[in-house]
Amino acid sequence: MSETLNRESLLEAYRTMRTIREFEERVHNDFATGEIPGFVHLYAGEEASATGVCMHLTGDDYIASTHRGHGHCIAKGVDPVGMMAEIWGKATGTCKGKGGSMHIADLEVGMLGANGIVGGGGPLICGTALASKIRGDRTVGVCFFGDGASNQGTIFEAMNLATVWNLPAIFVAENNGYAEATSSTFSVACDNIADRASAFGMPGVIVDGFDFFAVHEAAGEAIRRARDGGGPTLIEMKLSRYYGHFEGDQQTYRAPGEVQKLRETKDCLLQFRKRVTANGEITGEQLDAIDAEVKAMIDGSVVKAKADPKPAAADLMTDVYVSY
Amino acid sequence: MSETLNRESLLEAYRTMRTIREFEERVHNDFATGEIPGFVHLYAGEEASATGVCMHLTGDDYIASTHRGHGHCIAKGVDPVGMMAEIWGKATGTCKGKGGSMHIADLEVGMLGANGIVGGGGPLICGTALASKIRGDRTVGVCFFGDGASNQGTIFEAMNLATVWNLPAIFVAENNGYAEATSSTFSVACDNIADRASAFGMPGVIVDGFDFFAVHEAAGEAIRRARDGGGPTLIEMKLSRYYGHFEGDQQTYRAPGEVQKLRETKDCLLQFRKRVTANGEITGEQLDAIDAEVKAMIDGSVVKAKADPKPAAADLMTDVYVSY
Amino acid sequence: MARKITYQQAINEALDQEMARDQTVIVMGEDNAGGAGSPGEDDAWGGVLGVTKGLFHKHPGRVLDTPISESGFIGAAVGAACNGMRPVAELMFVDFMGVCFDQIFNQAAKFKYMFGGKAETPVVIRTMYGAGFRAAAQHSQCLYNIFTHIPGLKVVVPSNPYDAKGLLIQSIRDNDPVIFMEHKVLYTMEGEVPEEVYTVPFGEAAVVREGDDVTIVAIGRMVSFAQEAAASLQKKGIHCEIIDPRTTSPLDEDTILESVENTGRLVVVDESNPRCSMASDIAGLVAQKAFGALKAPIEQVTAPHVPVPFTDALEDLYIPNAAAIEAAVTRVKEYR
Amino acid sequence: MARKITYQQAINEALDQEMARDQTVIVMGEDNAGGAGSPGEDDAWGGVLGVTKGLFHKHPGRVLDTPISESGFIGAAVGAACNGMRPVAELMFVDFMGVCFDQIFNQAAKFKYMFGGKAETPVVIRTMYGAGFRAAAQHSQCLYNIFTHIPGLKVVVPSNPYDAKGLLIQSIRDNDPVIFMEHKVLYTMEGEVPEEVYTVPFGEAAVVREGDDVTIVAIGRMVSFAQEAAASLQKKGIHCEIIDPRTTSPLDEDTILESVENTGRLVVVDESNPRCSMASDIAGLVAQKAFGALKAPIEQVTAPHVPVPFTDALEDLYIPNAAAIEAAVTRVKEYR
Ligand SMILES: Cc1ncc(C[n+]2csc(CCOP(=O)(O)OP(=O)(O)O)c2C)c(N)n1
Ligand SMILES: Cc1ncc(C[n+]2csc(CCOP(=O)(O)OP(=O)(O)O)c2C)c(N)n1
Ligand SMILES: [Mg+2]
Ligand SMILES: [Mg+2]
Repeated sequence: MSETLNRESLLEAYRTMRTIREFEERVHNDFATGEIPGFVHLYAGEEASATGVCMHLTGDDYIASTHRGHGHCIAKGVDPVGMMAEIWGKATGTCKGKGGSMHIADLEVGMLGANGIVGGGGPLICGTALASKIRGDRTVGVCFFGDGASNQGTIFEAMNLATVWNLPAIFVAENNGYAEATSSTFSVACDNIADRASAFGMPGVIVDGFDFFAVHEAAGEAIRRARDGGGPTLIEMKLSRYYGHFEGDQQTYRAPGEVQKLRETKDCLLQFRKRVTANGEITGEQLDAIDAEVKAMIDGSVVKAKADPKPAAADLMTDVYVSY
Repeated sequence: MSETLNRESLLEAYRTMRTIREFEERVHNDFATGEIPGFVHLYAGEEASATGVCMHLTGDDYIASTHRGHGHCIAKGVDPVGMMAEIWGKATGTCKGKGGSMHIADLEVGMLGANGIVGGGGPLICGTALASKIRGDRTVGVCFFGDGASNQGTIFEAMNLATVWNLPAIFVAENNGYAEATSSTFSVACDNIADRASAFGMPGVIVDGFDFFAVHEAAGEAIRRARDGGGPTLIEMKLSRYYGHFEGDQQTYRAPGEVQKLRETKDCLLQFRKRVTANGEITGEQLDAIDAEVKAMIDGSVVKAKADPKPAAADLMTDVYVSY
Repeated sequence: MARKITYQQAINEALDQEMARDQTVIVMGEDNAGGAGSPGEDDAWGGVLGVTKGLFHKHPGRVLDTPISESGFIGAAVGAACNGMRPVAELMFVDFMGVCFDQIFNQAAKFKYMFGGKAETPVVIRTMYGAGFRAAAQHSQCLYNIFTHIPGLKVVVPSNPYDAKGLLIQSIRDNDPVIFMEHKVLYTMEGEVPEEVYTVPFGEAAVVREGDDVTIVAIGRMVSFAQEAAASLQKKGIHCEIIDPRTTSPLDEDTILESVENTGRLVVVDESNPRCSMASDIAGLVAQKAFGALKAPIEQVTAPHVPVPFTDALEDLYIPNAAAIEAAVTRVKEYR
Repeated sequence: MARKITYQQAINEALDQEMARDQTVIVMGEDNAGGAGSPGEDDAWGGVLGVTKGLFHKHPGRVLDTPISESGFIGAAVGAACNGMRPVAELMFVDFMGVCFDQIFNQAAKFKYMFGGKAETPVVIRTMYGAGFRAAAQHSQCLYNIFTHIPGLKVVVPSNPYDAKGLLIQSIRDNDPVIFMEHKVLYTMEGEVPEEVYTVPFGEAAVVREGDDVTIVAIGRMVSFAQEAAASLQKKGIHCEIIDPRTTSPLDEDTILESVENTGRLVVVDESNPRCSMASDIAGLVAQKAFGALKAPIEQVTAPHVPVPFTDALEDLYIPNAAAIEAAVTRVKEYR
């Protein structure tokens, strides 16, 4: 267990993962009632990845996220209450209701946005990292992307550029096995996404993305190297999503029982709980208490989101240069 | 020496390389007089690559080329007389004077076009190869591209797609060390472009691109495998261009004497001549005779190009669907 | 009574019938089967909204899933078109054109001209457009004006199931690259569609409603809004003629000009952002070629010059609606 | 007498002065230094036509060569703009926008709106456009209409050295993404340019010539052709007012409308292809907002709806010229 993970950090990590899980389960349930508009892609199952990476980051570091962005947002410090209001399309949302699930961003905490364009974040994070490098302030940029995105030209170009410019950038491929209904065994022409690192002159690491501790350690090393001027790293997280590609997906492309089995054997929260309570450092009751607090907070966020006002008509024409 | 290279083949190879060289030297000289319009990128120095690859191809196989396309055209069987007229902007040109140096194409001989967009040919050749595969006719597609292009997203995507679809496609990276004034040691984040093959699940080969025989052998193997359904290959040719990026380039980014040394020690025509005349199989006189024939043909093409008419005004509006 | 099917079914049927008729027609796109390499169903999706569902098993080997590499597979469709195929490639949302536009506008569109007539590129790019799904700024755009600007491309914007089927069959048979724009909100629209194979020709507008007072030219989903407005205006004694261009390139100029020669008044309705739009294109056309007949300013009813907002409260304001059309028609009718 | 320099030098000077003033201004693009990793000179090129020449050594560490990865480095410029920089990225030819448009129109342009005002993206994309270099179909397009269509982007089309400098400085200081369009044929144009730093504001058209008979709105290189035509028409007693919008987004509608209110006649000159163009955009604007003043059809003088041909024999016919403008003005003037 890395030295940075004292008791307090462990509780924080657990709280973050639980917050993501609770947030997503809640959106899943509320979507089913038909009240939540648009396309929603849930991160449930992948919590250890966002959490283990973002624990190494400060508000001055940047991340770029994907269509499946809720987990990255929460882990990077975006307020879940504002996020819930955003998903419900309310004026009090993180983006005033203008962005929605696929475009939650908060630059004040270094969250450069979920992204509706697969692979869109790769170049962007090279840019924040370039600024870091020019200023010499030891900040870094992390680009999260999926197995499907790993075949997009923007991601390849970004990885090459990051090495060419020796940028403090970390590429985190979250390989959950599917891009929509298409298997990564089909779409990725080599065995592991991490194997592509050498094509771009950077180290590549494969990590069990269900294991918070493995994620935390691998990310820590990569981020440290980047801060020290050692350049980019590609980390492949092997993990899974518990729900469909988006809400409404029937998932007939998956094997029967596939998710159930993972939930029972690999779940990041279960594994974490087992490990930290094993030596008595942290008790099950402490974790239960966090669960309860998180649940109350998320419940409250939904109550508030439902009650909050929608944007006013005038908001249609603000936050953009308008001319015509 | 591969069994396919009988005496006749050797003479044919020499004639092709000499034709390319003569064509390019002539365009170089005529450009200097200011008579040739537009941007012209010469292939002189790289002849062994186009020739050694295209000797394995028939008119039903396709190639996709680049802005530096004259050599690929000639090797694939496009008529140099039409090409010269094209470069001079004449109605008798391969493309009626509408395309110019950067857009010479002749689909009847399987030449899918020079391309003004760096990396543009990668996806296209996946397409011709997909058609080959669906028809099952054992034809293949070859994409030529440069070291600079090797960093373009389209090329990465195309290599991945070629493996995913198991296409009869061959990717030929002509690494001449520079993309315009930028060194490939800067722009390519790994040591060799061929090292990228594993990231796309295909074999990668490094070939001395000055050595016609090495090119011929490597290309033969890759093309045979593709015809047999064995999928794509990436071949990196290490070679050099003798002239500037385009005509007019002062090349101050190159080392003094860099080209001169290569011309004297590595030149593909010199090497070829030395090797085939060494055992007396072919005599210097035979090659000299080819040189003379080629020179006469190219001279004639210029005389004709100069005399030929330009397109008529009405041609502005043909060869495209027009509506307004 | 004639059979009624949805816009989505009409598109599926057109693909199915053309694939059956012509072995060179192939279909490709992200999850167009849906399930490549997956342990479960191998045609689980049939496209993100199920438009290509069922084709995978009916036409073995000719419906291809692709990696998320739009430049790669759209370009491959173009290359295959140069080598004897008639590919129908799906760009899931037109908003994604920014990662693959080069293969469309610099390659497919220009080959024939650049190569002096030596190439044909019979490729169809099917793509979903339009607002109304709460899909926000990167999944709701129109963008057909961008394709319309490009010489060498043909652009098709069916407004109903009948046209969708006939225009798609025409698109597949056409020898030029065609951008086939499917409005996501129209997928569930029902209409009479013959089971037999038929084509709707390019460059022939439909006069959806006849009237002598004001000409309305409306595109895609806006046609039904124009009809709604016209029905309401009828009650107030204002008789609108509604023209649906059906293809923006080629554009049936004659039908539009003739109508304005008769009515002297024009409202153009275009869901897209206003600048350099189809609305302005048609307004400019009429201001040049039917000026003598014009009795009033040409009104353009479009979305505002802002991205598409997520929340329904704003998206509903963003999309041009029947009330806005009615107001514009009334203004031009009352203009003195 | 005031100093004369070229359009190209004016651009270089603007970059130089802003880089000196503000350390967050960085310049990047293919061979913007020219020579990265090469054995010879490390700033061998200064851009493909030398526009950024000399900046590399004057501003160490802030002029970056890039791999040929336009999505990568244009997107990086956008990302850097979100993190405190003011990047000026060069898209060598605007024709290459097809490989990187997503980072411009879905990312940079939309962040502020999508994020509810939480982002600023002060990025400038300098790019070369236009025909006349015998550079053929993939290196000669205009395409500013495409950027003008997109909400969130500002689009600048300087027609002379003075404006080029002042508008570029304004572009760098602006907090929105700006597309700065440089006409390659204008690089050698000379004009009076103050040495001191100054800005030319966005959305303020220049009235290049005053006249009461016909309004000509001309864009970029077309301004000088309009002047040529106007000089010739003057001799025939036809007095043209020439308006150079200088920025197509924002567009100075008022100056155009006021002029047409006075002249009643309009010719729009746009080098680009005609469909959904700036020509149609301005024609549509006037047909809606100054209709009452119009005495004649609005003429659009544009390139034809075909790709740019290579050979001079055809390219010279492709490009709108002074004679075409003169003919159009004469037609609208004589219209009854
Ligand atoms: C450029 C682009 N192409 C396609 C899509 C549609 N799309 C959205 S998510 C997705 C699958 C992404 O898969 P992956 O990268 O593995 O992420 P995951 O959904 O598994 O988290 C696709 C195809 C898109 N949004 N953008
Ligand atoms: C998409 C795109 N970006 C940039 C250019 C400008 N350009 C033309 S050739 C070239 C260099 C290409 O280098 P390389 O691929 O190594 O080929 P080489 O010229 O060495 O044969 C560049 C940058 C272009 N034509 N297209
Ligand atoms: Mg995935
Ligand atoms: Mg090179």
